[in-house]
Amino acid sequence: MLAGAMSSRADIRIEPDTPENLEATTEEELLPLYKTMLSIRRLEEASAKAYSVGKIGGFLHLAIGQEAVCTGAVAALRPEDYITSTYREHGHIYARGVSARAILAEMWGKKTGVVKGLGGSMHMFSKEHNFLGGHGIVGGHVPIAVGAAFKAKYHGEKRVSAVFFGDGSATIGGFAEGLALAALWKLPVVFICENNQYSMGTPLYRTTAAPDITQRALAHDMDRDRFDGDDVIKVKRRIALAVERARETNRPTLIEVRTYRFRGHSMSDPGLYRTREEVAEWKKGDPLVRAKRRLIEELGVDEEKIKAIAAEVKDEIADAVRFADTSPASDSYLPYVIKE
Amino acid sequence: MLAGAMSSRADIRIEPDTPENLEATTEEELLPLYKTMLSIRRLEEASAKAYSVGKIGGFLHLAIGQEAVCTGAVAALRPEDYITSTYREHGHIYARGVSARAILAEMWGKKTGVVKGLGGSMHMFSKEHNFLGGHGIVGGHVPIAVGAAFKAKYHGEKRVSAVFFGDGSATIGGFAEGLALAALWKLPVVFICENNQYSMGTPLYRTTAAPDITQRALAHDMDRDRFDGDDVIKVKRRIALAVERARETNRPTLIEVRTYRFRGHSMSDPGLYRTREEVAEWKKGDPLVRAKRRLIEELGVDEEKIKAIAAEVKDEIADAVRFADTSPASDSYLPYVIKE
Amino acid sequence: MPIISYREALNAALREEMQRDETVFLMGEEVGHYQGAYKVSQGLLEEFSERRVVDTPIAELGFSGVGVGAAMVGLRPVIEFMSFNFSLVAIDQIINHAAKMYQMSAGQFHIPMVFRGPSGPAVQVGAQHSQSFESYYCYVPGLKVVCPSTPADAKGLLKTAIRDDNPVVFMESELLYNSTGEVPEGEHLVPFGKAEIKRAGKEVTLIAWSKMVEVVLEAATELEALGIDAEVLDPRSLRPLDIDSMVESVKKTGRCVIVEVGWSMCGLGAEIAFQLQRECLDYLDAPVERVTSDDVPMPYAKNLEQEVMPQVKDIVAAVKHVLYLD
Amino acid sequence: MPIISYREALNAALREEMQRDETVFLMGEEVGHYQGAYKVSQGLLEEFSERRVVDTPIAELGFSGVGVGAAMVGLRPVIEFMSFNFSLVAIDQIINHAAKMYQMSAGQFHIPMVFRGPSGPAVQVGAQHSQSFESYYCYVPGLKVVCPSTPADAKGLLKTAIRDDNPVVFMESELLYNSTGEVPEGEHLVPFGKAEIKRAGKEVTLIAWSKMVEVVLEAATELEALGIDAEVLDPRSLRPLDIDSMVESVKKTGRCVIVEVGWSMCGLGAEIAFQLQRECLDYLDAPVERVTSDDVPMPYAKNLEQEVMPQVKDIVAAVKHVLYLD
Ligand SMILES: Cc1ncc(C[n+]2csc(CCOP(=O)(O)OP(=O)(O)O)c2C)c(N)n1
Ligand SMILES: Cc1ncc(C[n+]2csc(CCOP(=O)(O)OP(=O)(O)O)c2C)c(N)n1
Ligand SMILES: [Mg+2]
Ligand SMILES: [Mg+2]
Repeated sequence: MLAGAMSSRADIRIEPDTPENLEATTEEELLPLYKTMLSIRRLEEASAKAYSVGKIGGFLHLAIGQEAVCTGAVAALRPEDYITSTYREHGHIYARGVSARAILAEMWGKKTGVVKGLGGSMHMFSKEHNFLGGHGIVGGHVPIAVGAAFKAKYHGEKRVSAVFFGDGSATIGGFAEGLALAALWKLPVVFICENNQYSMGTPLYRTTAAPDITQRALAHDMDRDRFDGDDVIKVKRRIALAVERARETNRPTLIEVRTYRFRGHSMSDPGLYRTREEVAEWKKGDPLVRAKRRLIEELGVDEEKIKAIAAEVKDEIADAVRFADTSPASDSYLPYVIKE
Repeated sequence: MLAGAMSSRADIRIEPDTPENLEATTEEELLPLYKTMLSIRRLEEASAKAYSVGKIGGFLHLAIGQEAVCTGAVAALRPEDYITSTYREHGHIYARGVSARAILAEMWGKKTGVVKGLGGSMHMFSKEHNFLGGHGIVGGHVPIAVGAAFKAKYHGEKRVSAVFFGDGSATIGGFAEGLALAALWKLPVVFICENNQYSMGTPLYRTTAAPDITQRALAHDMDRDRFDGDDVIKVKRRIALAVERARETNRPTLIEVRTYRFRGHSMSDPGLYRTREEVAEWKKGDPLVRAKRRLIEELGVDEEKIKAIAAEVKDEIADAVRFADTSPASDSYLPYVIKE
Repeated sequence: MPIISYREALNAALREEMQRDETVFLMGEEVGHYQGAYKVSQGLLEEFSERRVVDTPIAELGFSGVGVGAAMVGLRPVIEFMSFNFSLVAIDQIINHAAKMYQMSAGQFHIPMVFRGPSGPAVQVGAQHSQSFESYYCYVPGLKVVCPSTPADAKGLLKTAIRDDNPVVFMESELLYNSTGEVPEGEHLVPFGKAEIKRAGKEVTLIAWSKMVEVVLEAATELEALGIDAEVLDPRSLRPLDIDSMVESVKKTGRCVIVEVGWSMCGLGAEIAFQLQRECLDYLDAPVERVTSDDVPMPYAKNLEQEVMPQVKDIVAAVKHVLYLD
Repeated sequence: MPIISYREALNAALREEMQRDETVFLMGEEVGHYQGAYKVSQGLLEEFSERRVVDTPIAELGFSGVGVGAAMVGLRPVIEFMSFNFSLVAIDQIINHAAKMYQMSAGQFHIPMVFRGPSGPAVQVGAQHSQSFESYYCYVPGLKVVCPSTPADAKGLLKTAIRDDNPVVFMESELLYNSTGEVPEGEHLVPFGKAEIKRAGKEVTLIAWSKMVEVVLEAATELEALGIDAEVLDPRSLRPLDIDSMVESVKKTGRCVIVEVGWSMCGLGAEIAFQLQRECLDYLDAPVERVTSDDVPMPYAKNLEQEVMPQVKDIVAAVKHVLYLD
């Protein structure tokens, strides 16, 4: 017999099908996204400050620099779609609609927190928002998100499950198995790898043999896409293509968004493994700066309007900090061990 | 920024580089391989018989029909190379040089077994033969084989680690992680998937989205090869290419050999999930029949010579059965819990 | 009452609960087309289709996680492990995810889910396939753990497990699948946390679960012949654990032997012994004794395997010991 | 003797053993270029190069298995888990492979290997990062389990572990990394299976390991102020477990409180309690008592976390209880 012929329909990139003006936008669209990104940035800055004075404990992972990914992705989803994330989830849950108050109060360990001070920075959940966490075990949440999609298909709902994870999570078994099951069972999952170039102090080239994470999709003839995550509109549009494919055809997609965290892995990480120059270079692609520039230069938005937004955001976060400061301490963990 | 360009050097199939007469052979080469295959077949037939009368207990997984894979692969390796296998390992350890006596006595649970009756059919080991088991947890042995290759590279030995696993094992996390680490660290591993079309009763299309297992290599830009496993010479030659690449350059390869087990998954499986016709069709590719035909028709070997070999094999196995029957029972498990 | 096997009882529980509640589904290796590696799910694919009887690839971590996710959003998954030995590759989903979700989400997401399958040694299946991990799952708050020893309990406890709103680790015994007994038809629910007195007695309390109940009852018969009157208790659910019934029994008998097929160190029997001495030290006429498998990976050879596992004679010897008859 | 930290002591043990034996290597996440998530491996990459200090991707199951394989063929791997919470995704390699290889191969392949890293709660790291799995590893024949509580033991036990020919699960405490103490330079080996009396006393035996030793010693000081003379024992290695020293102490004091930071049900303390009542029932003036974390997934909020973990006051209360002073 002859050797099996090589054939694969997996080598699909979105690009060829991409509508011409994928990145075109309007003030109506971009301005609220800009505002969301700004709120996330300020919220995380406030967290960093609170951590340094001991109001927040444990691990605190900030996504400053990555705001366009969560913001754009969440904007591509409908409220009934499910979202599952890692410990670096403040932006995702905020973009989903949970208030800065509930998020900060959570990190402060207060009773008014989104999970009553039981979860902290890493473990936020909101059933009302179809937000399935906030998880601390690398890769562990990936099959969980696949399970949410399983249920959507089980009930014939046109509901998508989006899952966020880091570049460092693309090697672990839980991810590999979740990806394989979604492909095999044709489940409406959008796998979104936020490739911020590092897992803790380890650069991508030291965690994976091939630099393109989406090659993992080739094993399963799965659709894939890969792009830079500095423009929130592009993120939204590109992810929307996958979301709608999932919604309409149950086909999952593996997406890699290239991004960068401007700060350390967590608050205890001084980030000695990257040069100042490297960080500075990436900061040029700051998604906030870019969105602002587009608003002003491309869409002709008045700078005053943007300043007003900044002021609003400042107030929102200041209010949330006050709220967290003055909320009562978390007071019980007992009711949530076994459901009666 | 533009989306990352698509590029991959992984899409290497051995075929284009394959020497013209890869499958050509001689009597000197094929005859001993034929004999090995025949011994394995007879050995496993004897096991089945012994199982049916209760001389063997537990799980017994036969590889009847798959003999060309283990035989050809082991022939492509040097004695100092490591071999790690699953619970379906009788052929591998026999081809490696462990006697039928030690193998059968093991299954009989006798003191004279290759692991003194402690392992049984699923857990055979032979340090002398660099045979690292005989493992029962799907996927679990894959990183272990990678570890043997790690040691080979650590010491700068030109030593290869070959690992056998089934098609059903290509989805589990342990396999995914082992594969990824070998690719990342450039370790001399040859991953050999014996794709016998089923994991227990589950056909390939119900375990993996894409029928080509070697697509898993694409994630890591890893070399790969895929071919039918009915001709022992072809198996030997194709695997030898990967073995020598591993030995000389430390580059791992993922190989899928298409094969078929003529019997059930284990002795308790009546195999109701496949049709008689399907089994009959595959039996036409019986590697023993094929090798015999090549010996006689292509290489002009005297039928008498082949009959003599069959007689020798018959004696060998009969002797091994007698040996197993008359060996003393396994008598202690205590010395092997903690090494003092 | 009809007499059916433990296997059929489990099958009936699955079938009835799937009929009753459309959100219940079964997922695992070979559960559908193959009708179950041990035929527990026989006929279910035919009745409920591939939608609700889902064959999986060999990916325990993945499909356990799929179950957890599905449970979060309203389904009631029953996840079958072909053997609890393979739950080790999935244990992170059970312990770090299923057990903690309700608390981490402050009560927003609960996990109505069952992890089930055979557990403990079978016959000569060797070191990697003969283990008992009750104590691992009992250790973890947020989980319930159940080990039925009879067909009736198999059915009644599995039905209860499927209706429970928490993750339940449901450990069957491969060695019991063919055992038979009377099983009530239809709605038969056995509550968690209630031990059953399998045999009343006055001189010594024997505690065992799963397959070991049978062995202990046999030992009790032998003891009777020796004039020793043993009470036998089966806790049935291990978490919650009905320590009160055990305490009551030991207060009466003054002596206790706990029998389990797992290893000794940190087995559940140690926990029971700890609780018993705490609750009834003054009633104990002898230390609480335990009979377990030997402290070795399970050998393949039949003679050795039998030596390793708790035997009737070991139980009899332990009872004599706590009665100071040795 | 120089005074160094627990972290430095571990670092010294690694360095010395790597200098001594070329087959010893360290592998794990962030152990090399990052110098260790908790800086235990500080400076080792520089001294021993990437060949022997190997940064891994996040793939605990994979690299643990690589360790097992390397150990089979002659290396002596030290595998670092960034936290033992993550050992759950790798536990199959530890239990089904590392622990069983020596027996499955009838003594042909032994596994001289250490799995190490921080274990137990840190500060406010939540439900998935605050667990203690001593009892899981103690359960399994073929493994050794070690939990040092001081810098000197950290060094001496790690050196012993690296030289041991069996798989050793070496659980450090993140909360102790900065604690300091006298540590002998160079060849300092602490044997397994030898408990240390941390404080001699006559009225009650307190048993604790790892971080809890500190808490118990503090409680002992408070007890002294109350006129109660407590003996404190640290088993140091949990498997093998020096039950003889504990028995001896309890025979003297007649009372015992075991303190552990893990959960109660099926924790190692239950095993110790079982063994103690078996060996010295007649000497016990009160039941063996235990102090553990509450039976809940660890909450994040600081006040709740403290409530959950064993506190000095809980230990004092338990001691009063076994002395019938409450
Ligand atoms: C199974 C497991 N192993 C290790 C860790 C420790 N850890 C937490 S985050 C992290 C790095 C993850 O990197 P990446 O996936 O790239 O996500 P990022 O933090 O960059 O967003 C590691 C190693 C963990 N949480 N879980
Ligand atoms: C982790 C794990 N899950 C399940 C099993 C049970 N099991 C043993 S063999 C097998 C099928 C394996 O199929 P494949 O990998 O194709 O190998 P084959 O048996 O066909 O050689 C299964 C499910 C196991 N041993 N380990
Ligand atoms: Mg990253
Ligand atoms: Mg197969």
